[in-house]
Amino acid sequence: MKRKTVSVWVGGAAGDGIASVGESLAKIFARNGLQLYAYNSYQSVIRGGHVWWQMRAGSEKVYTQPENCHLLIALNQDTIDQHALGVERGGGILFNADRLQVRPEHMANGAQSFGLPISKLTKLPIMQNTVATAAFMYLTELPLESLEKALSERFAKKKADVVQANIEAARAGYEFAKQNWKPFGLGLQISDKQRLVMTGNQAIAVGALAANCKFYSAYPMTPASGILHFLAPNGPKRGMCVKQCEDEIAAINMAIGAGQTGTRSMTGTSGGGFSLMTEAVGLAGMLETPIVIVNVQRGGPSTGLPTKTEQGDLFQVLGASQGEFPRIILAPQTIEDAFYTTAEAFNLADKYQCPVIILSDLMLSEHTETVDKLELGVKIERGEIVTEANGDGYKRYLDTPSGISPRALPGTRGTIYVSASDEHDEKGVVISDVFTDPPTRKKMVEKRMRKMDNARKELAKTYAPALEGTPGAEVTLVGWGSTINLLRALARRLEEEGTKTNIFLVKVIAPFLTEETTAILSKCKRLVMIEQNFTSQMARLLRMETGIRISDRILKYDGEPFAASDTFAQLKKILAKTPAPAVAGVGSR
Amino acid sequence: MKRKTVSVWVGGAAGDGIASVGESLAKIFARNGLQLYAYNSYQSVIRGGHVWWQMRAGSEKVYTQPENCHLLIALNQDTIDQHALGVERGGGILFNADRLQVRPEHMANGAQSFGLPISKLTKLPIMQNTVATAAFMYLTELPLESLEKALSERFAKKKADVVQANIEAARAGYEFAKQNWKPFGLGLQISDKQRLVMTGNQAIAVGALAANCKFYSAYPMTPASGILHFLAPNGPKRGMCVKQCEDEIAAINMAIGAGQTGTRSMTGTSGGGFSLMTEAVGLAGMLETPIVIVNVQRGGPSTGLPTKTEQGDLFQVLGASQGEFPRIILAPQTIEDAFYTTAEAFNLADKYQCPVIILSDLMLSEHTETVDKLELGVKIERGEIVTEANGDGYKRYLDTPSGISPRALPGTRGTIYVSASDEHDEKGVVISDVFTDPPTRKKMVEKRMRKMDNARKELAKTYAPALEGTPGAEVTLVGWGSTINLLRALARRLEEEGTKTNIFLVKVIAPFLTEETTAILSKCKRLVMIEQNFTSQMARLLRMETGIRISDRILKYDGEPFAASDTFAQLKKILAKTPAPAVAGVGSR
Amino acid sequence: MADAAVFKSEIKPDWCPGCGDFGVLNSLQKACADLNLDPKDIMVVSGIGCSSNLPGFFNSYGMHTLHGRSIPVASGVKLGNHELTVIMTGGDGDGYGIGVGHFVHAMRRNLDITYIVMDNQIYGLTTGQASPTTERLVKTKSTPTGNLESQLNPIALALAGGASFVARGFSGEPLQLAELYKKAIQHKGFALVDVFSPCVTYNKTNTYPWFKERCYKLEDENHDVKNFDAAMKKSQEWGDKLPLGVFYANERTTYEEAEPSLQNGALSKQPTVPLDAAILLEFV
Amino acid sequence: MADAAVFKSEIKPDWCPGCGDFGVLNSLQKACADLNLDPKDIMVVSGIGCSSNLPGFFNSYGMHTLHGRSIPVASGVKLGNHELTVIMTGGDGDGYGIGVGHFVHAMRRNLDITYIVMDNQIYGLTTGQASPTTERLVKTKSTPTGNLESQLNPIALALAGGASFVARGFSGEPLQLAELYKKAIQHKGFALVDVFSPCVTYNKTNTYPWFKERCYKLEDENHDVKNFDAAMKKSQEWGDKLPLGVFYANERTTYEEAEPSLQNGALSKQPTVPLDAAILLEFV
Ligand SMILES: Cc1ncc(C[n+]2csc(CCOP(=O)(O)OP(=O)(O)O)c2C)c(N)n1
Ligand SMILES: Cc1ncc(C[n+]2csc(CCOP(=O)(O)OP(=O)(O)O)c2C)c(N)n1
Ligand code: SF4
Ligand code: SF4
Ligand SMILES: [Mg+2]
Ligand SMILES: [Mg+2]
Repeated sequence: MKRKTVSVWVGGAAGDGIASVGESLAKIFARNGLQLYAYNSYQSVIRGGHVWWQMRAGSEKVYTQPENCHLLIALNQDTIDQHALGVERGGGILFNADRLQVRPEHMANGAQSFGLPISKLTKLPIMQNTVATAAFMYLTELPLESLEKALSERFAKKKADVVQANIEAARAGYEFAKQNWKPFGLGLQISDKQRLVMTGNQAIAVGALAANCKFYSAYPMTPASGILHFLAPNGPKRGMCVKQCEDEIAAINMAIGAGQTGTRSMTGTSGGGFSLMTEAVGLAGMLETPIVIVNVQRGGPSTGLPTKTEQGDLFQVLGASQGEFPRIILAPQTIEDAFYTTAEAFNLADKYQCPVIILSDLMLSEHTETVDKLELGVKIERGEIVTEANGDGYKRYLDTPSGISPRALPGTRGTIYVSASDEHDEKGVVISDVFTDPPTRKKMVEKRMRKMDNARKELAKTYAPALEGTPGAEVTLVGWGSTINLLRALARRLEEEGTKTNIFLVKVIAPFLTEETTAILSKCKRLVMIEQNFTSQMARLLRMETGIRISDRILKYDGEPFAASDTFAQLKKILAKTPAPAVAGVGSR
Repeated sequence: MKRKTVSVWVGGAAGDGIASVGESLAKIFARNGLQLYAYNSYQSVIRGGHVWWQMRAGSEKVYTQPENCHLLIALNQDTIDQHALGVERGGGILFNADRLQVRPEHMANGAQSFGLPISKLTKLPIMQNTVATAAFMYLTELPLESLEKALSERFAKKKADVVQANIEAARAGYEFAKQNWKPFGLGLQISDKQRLVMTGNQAIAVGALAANCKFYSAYPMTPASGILHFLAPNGPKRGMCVKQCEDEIAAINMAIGAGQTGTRSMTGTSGGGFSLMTEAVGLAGMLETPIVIVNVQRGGPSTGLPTKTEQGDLFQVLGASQGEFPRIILAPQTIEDAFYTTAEAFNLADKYQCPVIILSDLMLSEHTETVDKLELGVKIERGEIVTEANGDGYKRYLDTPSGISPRALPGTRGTIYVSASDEHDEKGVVISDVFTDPPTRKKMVEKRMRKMDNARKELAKTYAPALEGTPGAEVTLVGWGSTINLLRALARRLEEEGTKTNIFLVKVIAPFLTEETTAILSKCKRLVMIEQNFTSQMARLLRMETGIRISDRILKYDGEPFAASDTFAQLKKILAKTPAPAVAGVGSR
Repeated sequence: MADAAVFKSEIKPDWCPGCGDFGVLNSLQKACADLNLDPKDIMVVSGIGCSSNLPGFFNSYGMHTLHGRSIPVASGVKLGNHELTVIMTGGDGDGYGIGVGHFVHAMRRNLDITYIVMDNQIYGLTTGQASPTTERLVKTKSTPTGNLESQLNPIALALAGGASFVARGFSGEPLQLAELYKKAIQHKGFALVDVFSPCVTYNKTNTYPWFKERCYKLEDENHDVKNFDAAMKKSQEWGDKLPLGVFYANERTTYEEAEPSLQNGALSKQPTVPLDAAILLEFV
Repeated sequence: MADAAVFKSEIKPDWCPGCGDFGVLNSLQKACADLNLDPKDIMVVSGIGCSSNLPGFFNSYGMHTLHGRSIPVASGVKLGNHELTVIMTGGDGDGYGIGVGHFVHAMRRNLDITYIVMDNQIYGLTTGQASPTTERLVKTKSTPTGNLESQLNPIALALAGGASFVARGFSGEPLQLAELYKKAIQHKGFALVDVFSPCVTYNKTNTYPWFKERCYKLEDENHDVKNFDAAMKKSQEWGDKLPLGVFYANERTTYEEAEPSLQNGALSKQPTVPLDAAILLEFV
């Protein structure tokens, strides 16, 4: 067993309370100064199915969920049957011995059987999770008090005796473990360094609040609902209006309406909801209304795999809506990054007066991780805003060198204008009805598109493309979004084996940072694309934007996140082959 | 003046009846054995604005609308002011002399003034169009009887005296012209060869009828409404149910429902409506329901320029809907091609059980042209259909080597199944709820995507990419869709100047015919992309799919179609420059 | 009379134990058996939601489509093959929320299809947000301080929208429910059956006992199902008294009866024939 | 009282001569003048259609949005800055066709906004297809042998949907129309004014004379605007007698009044402040 980290799996059916156990453990780890990374694998069903919480914690930064565990907390037999062999030698299975069985074949890989006689330890069978968690505390040498605190908090809104009953069950479980088993001696370095425990969705939500976003409209959709669920109770207290709408079409159009008034506005959804938002993405582009749209990708196509992760919407967001207009698309990578990127998205939306899309994925949005800290005092730039103008003089869509037309918020004396989705002139008067006017049309297209020149320059500074890891490496792993952690882990392993490796992630998807990216990638020795879809969408985009074709690809599209060791094996196989001859692109003939 | 063709412009305000004059003239030309090409420039207004019908006719194939005209039929002063200088030397302006004026400056380019004293020739001012058309007949030496016939047909449903009054006005106009002016002596070679006069939208509609499409659902949207307007009266007589829906979401979902029953189904819209259809495109992909979707592109973004042409939706249709699924996208080029492509789209949809998108543009769909003939007896292939199966054995989503699972239509004994938008197994049972099943998921993704391997092979035969024109040319003009005519015209002009030129059009947009296209384009000496958008979408797609980067581009995005001579000038400028050095793509490192 | 078991699929419903949707399913199976329908002549079309999982548990053709789109898909199915018995099933969010636009138009259109809404006044599958029928001030995951929107009244909406058959059932009254389904299926035209189908997991307000206390049957009151005004008045009852049964039933010409292209049998069964050249006369 | 001319924009309306929408515009300008509103405090939001071109001709802030989406955009405007007077304008296709889902939910939501529908029973801008309010059997470009769907009844739908103010005007009755607008704008909550606004180009059935012959005023009949049942009864009149006026008006709490985040003034006017670190307590 590796030292100084602990890996735990909690498994059961939906409705068994796995998430509660998992979340309690996460808080307990964090409060004891440990860092953690957790992923919950579940299905689109309310009761039943198989929920599987996978968590690793340790005193150093932890990057991925564990592929094996020290302790398996099994809440049903199915969990034992499916996962017992994933317990490391010397580890163990914690289970309710009244109802479940660990048989010799379950221990074939060296796991111990830690049966808990629940009915003897507590009167209420519903306490089994508490008992098991307490036993876990003992085995991993974590203080029982942290569990007691977590229980008090969890049941704070219930009657006092619920808290009491849970605490008693915990003590009984702890005591039982102490009398029957020995701690694992994992050597976890407990400290009082405090960290935050959060998901990507929560980081996005807090990022929006930090940016002074005051309007969030959404329609529930997994895996984006976490944003709504966090903001619904927490937003209004901070002056944010949180509006659940009748559908995603209403959600984005409301956000556009609010955005038009000068209120920072955001909407969030997953791919199917984004499909419905498509038309209005172009509306924001044409009206030049600032708006932030979060698309948390899940397994597609169509309803697909609602609770599984995928990176399959790249071309959907790139192409969304008819015609051409400026849009900014950013793919955050980590929880911190999700926070800062979201906050910055509002600055970009305000400055460039266009839709900004945050392309997250289920893995990033729903996994739980410890975060050292978040700087809540983010920079806030509202872009060019006119505060008083002479009525005749104000042109909402003034053609400027930057393409950016200073915005007047409705209610500003002397600035009356109409924003129209039809093509319009600088004043906003439509030119599609009585006289179409080709030169004006051309001017307005160019004005709008020109905004992206500056945006590109700014983004190339804010999010300068760069290799992470050994310079001049033999191998560069390329990816985007949540797989950054996987890429880091793989790079570390390759380095350990003596292969110099670095990683490259595409963060700014549009406007693409072609020059910077080409400069970097064209100097790399060997590129391997790793992404979570079937057609290698990012490799295709890279070829379109840079001409660089990455034909070595590791793709996964079964809904489960990459498993590091499995992926490592695939990577090794690829690297063992001589690289395919460079297929030269053909230029400008 | 060039001989043997005649160019005519008709201009006025919306509501002045320009389209009627134009359509009458088109029928008259065609019935006299002439070929023609006409484009109507109009705006998004019901009355007023400026409508401008531009038509060229001759005894040989005509490829574009005229940039200048022999005769301008002006129905309002604005038309004279805007277009008089476009009349060729020796040509003339026909106008109502009671209301309008042609002044010397209007004749600066050598046009003659043909004022018609309407009030003297007819009692009803509304007859001015008929009088002017008749005078046109005289000047171009076309038989008055063809006009009389056209008038009888046009007003067939009105009272007999309406027809009579029109015919009298026509005769008066003809007589007046005869007494005052001389025919132009254009030498039009009248014959009795009969041709069809139709628009691209009509060709699409007839293509669908020929394919035995029995269900068309749509929501009105310019420039796709022509399909609905043709099918609403003509479809039901031929057993087609034509359904106007409450919105485009309903339109596509109804088509999917009908498609599921085995009824060949189509829906049609423009980019904004397609935006709303996005989610259901993926539904058809996931359920593997055959369906044909027509997207007629217009000026974007958003409401944009509803009556203007553009090729701006390429990435919208390529990326439409979350996740990955097979789709076929075809861009027809000419009116005949629109007919045959539409008919074939149904075969492809049935065989590959996926959505087939026909990507047209306003220019193609709304321009009028003579067509030699259409072979109505198109090939009909319904794909693999199961007619009786043993209940237990039938698997709707059977994993086959081709990826195609034989389809059973509802009602077929022994084949009961559910089609689900959630990921499902071969039987159709969803695997997203109780147990997600990564291996099955993987298998089903691969099964679906594999269908495109065969589709690609078939398409590479049916629509084999090929150069048109001089082999081994110095210059290859690249484009897609309706600009084929422009490309041909430009190639002819370059050839006339001694530059060997050919053209290449991308017809199959997805699945992209990478090998064939690369083989052809990589051997071309100099490539120039010509397309009607700002970001050169097709050039970007080509680079993504083939690595070939075309940096010489002629782009137009003001809503008006390319004007051949203007484009030719731009082309010459480009060709005068030494080609930019080929920027080599970088492969597989 | 067929056996209701004929309509059980191989898949065990995965709803939470006690979910009202079990009752909805069972009664529908009974109704179809009572009507002697053949599974192969039925198509059940749903959207997305717990309730929309029903087609997977029902032995007939089925389409499990998009959230809110069961109505247009089912309408296409009916137009594509009007010999099929077409039933739509879904939730209140699916049908009265995101899909309400299609609902309104379907009633005007009056295709001969039956719409069963499992109205649990909550978004079940997405774990408990407010739905259009959630009562005002009720706390849900998305309205932690209470829902600010008034509850949508599906019965009144259906009546105002021109539905030719409007009924309400309760999964706690399975026999009446089956009868309502039979009437709805036999009714020629668009038929709505709104069903109180409690979500035992996320709706702690509108529970079985809550309904049991309040529900009464219209048939016990001599309600005249052809009287629109009376139906509308009944539709306004909410709170202490909740009427169950047929509010309104009044047949009128269906869309299929009036649509010219459907007069020679199902579209899907038409033989393939070459297009008559006469069409080209339109272009000469 | 301001001058109606204040609300004329620089752009001359491009509707067909005689189009009913001229009357709608003029009466709205008069109403806003009578109410002494300042153009800078008004936002008019429309969808797409002939009628939806109105904001361009009206001197105030305006948004000319997407077909069918005026309601959600306007709702966002109101929530973003509820100090603005928010008016939505559009057509029957826009509001009762593609946009009817938003309409249904807006009524439940009861934001203090006014919705003016220029109901010409046809799709004008797309040159004459059937709309949801086109009468049955009427021939249009898309229904050459007659429309097969029943006409949607906007008044009944609004009542059933929970609108707190429901009225109907006629552009041939400009003074009454202006009064209806004033009432609608002053009404606290969602207000619908459905306006018979004849399309002289494409609707040859429901013309000015047709309406003139049939319209009568509710105010002449002592109609009780607080009586829901009476309003619903009146809403059912169609054919020989077409009531104009306020069908129903009954204020209830608006969304803005109830929404906690709006209690300190307009969202758009809130000062920028750093987020309080207390939020992080959620994560420890
Ligand atoms: C376009 C889209 N938006 C959102 C969702 C997420 N979603 C799935 S089911 C559902 C609501 C379910 O509520 P209801 O229809 O009442 O069904 P119930 O689960 O309560 O039976 C939602 C919002 C989706 N699948 N598609
Ligand atoms: C998504 C979308 N679909 C279709 C259209 C085309 N369209 C523009 S206006 C209109 C209907 C107009 O009817 P109505 O709202 O009644 O307005 P009117 O012109 O009669 O005043 C349609 C279908 C569109 N602009 N957007
Ligand atoms: S969550 Fe509610 S609606 Fe869904 S299955 Fe459970 S009880 Fe039924
Ligand atoms: S088409 Fe009809 S609605 Fe449109 S402007 Fe003309 S009269 Fe008015
Ligand atoms: Mg529900
Ligand atoms: Mg209208």
